[in-house]
Amino acid sequence: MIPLSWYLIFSTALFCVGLFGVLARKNAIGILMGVELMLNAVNLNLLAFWSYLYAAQMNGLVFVAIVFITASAEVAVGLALIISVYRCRRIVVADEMTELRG
Amino acid sequence: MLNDWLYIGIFAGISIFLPAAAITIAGILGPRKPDLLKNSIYECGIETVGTTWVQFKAQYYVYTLVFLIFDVETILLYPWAVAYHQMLLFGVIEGVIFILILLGGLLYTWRKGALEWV
Amino acid sequence: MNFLYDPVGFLAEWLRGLLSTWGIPDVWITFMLFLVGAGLLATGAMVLVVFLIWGERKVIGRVQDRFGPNRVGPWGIFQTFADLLKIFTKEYITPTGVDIVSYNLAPILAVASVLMVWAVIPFSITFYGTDFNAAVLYIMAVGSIGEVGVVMAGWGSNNKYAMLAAFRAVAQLISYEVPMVLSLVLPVMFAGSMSLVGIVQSQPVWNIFLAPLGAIVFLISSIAEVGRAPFDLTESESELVAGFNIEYSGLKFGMFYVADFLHAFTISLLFATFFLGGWQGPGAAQFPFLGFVYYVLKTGCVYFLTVLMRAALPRFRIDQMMDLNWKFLTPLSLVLVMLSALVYKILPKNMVFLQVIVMVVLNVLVYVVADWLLNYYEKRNPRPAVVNELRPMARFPYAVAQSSSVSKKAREG
Amino acid sequence: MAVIQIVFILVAVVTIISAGMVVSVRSMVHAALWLVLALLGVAALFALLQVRFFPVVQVLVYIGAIATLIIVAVMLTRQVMQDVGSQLNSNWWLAAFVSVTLFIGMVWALSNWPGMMTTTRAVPPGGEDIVAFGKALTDPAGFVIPFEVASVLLLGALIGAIFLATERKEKQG
Repeated sequence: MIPLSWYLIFSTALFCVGLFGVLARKNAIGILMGVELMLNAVNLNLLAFWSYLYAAQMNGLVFVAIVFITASAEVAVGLALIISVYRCRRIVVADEMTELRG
Repeated sequence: MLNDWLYIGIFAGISIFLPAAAITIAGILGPRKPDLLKNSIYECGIETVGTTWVQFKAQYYVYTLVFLIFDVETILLYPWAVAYHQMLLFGVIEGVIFILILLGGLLYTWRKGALEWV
Repeated sequence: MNFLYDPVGFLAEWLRGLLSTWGIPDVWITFMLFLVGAGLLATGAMVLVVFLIWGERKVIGRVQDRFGPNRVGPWGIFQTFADLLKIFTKEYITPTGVDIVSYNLAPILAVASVLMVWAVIPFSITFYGTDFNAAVLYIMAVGSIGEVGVVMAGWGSNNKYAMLAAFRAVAQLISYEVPMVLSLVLPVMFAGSMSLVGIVQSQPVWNIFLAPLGAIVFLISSIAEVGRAPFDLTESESELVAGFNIEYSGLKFGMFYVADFLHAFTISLLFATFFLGGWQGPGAAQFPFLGFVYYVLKTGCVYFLTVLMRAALPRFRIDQMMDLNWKFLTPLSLVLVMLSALVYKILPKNMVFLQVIVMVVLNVLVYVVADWLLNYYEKRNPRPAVVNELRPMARFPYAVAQSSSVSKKAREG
Repeated sequence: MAVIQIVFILVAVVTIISAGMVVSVRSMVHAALWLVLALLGVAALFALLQVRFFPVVQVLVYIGAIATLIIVAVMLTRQVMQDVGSQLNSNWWLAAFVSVTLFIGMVWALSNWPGMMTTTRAVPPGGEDIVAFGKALTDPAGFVIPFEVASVLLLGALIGAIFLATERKEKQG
């Protein structure tokens, strides 16, 4: 059988890959993709803990469902922001979005 | 144990294999004589102009957005529907409120004029 | 004798016994049985398409007052085999600048996404791939892989028209997924289960009597998912050259064609499962084979209906299609789910007749109110009327000359 | 080594590689398609946890809706980004350093935890109980508040995103 540690190490790796994407990508949509990878890693972690240790309770499942919903809300609003900025300024590169710089 | 996932995995493998095999066999049977003119892009009989990446309307984005919201709602709506028979009237009313809030979102989008194709 | 009652279960048991006498461990026997079963089912589905194409051409031919294929074999039944032979020996023309992986993966995904639905469909009481307890959502999920296939086809072809058509197709597919998901909440709710086996078993009374409007919404939106007439905007020759598959040739195009026909039959299967009671019928529980016959008959009727709709109805315009979805079907199915859930909960559990009558009345009421609302808003904001006179381009100079000559003739006559 | 372990390792390797392609490939459309593969891999790993509902939902929501939304957004904003030059900013080595350090640190922290090598599953063989999940969602002593708040969250996201995404013609004079 698969030990819990495999799932944990895998989701850590996926989280770190996503983190690299968030930190290193220039394109704002690329950054959002990195966030999606991180959220997936978190979800996998939650579901693994639920499945191995706490399957009698429903907390884990509800948490996973809420993470799904939050992720989709985040993507919807985030992409809408990017498109809105793109429409005004014609840029999608996060480094160049400097309107609010003091 | 994982029997149904095993079956679905096997079925997925076969349903990818069948069309792939058919396409490969046809590729072996058919002739292969490419030339420059034959391989050019077909666009109604005129030469292609510019890149393929023409700008799209934002309307596509809006439809996808509304779809995303209604698709995500299935995560909570389907478990609610499955548990329907074991639920008191209170639970059913909870689900109805859930749907009403989403209906409100749809009506807002409608009033905002975001559902018009033009 | 056992064989006649239940051929599939009998053969599976026989094969399992045979393999276990050879000393193969149980896990591998299961694996091999699954492999054989899935292989036979998927191949059967692909072979079925050959006959579907023939049947559809025959029916549409009759509708249009022709014979349809009638030369090759009796009633032209081997016509599709001849076509198959031809398409297998065609050349693949790969245009320059395509994205090789996306371009070649797209037709495979198109077929696979439809074929995978067959894994969970119960054909009779013992004859089903697997009893998967999230099957309804599985069907929707598999459909969404098809959307990715469409995007890959459009984007990989390096062609503006393919790209535009792919995005219109995606807009159509995702839009109609919403009322489809919502109308499927109703059978799931009545059955208290998401597995198709459970949904069929819960239907001594067919769901279509409990949710007629839901059934209609499901039928319309699933026809739109397939993308046949009247929703064939994805491959409208007159608007988008040919659709997202314009740059495909030979059997790669053929695979999109196969996927189209198979999808149309699959939605008929699903409609029969969700709303017409699947294999349920008199005596079906005792004789599984009889259940299979019932199921095929029901599916055939639904498929015949979709073919007739294809033959009879003109194509929607894209804005009309989107309006139909977002401004009619989606709110309607949301309201329907709410009201059905409330009313069905209040009704007494064991009085089936009362339940059916009340639910039918409820559905009719919902439809009448929706129709009244439509007419009301139609009257309040009348759509811009089509101008009755000839438009300038059509009038000058040909039409002017003609109309004046006609009027002259009329005066002379 | 059991067959299921080999399957896990294969799926995990494919997922990590495609996740790596998502964050490093130059063309954004390719990145989105790699994202689809990575999400599919995560769905397969969900399936190996003996659950039924969530792998399907993962495919339905993430691939069917979120990935499609991302692809549409990429297409909408594509004209300026012709995907030339490096798609990583100048501090990418710092980002790589942070990620690798975090990975090593987290694995080290996890390895000290005694529950790491649990192999027994608490989940029943038939998968999660969707009926119990649904009942818990509407149970007043359970998760009614998250259930309703989720719909309000979706409503808020819809309103906000529609407000941002629709063109305001009166302001573009």
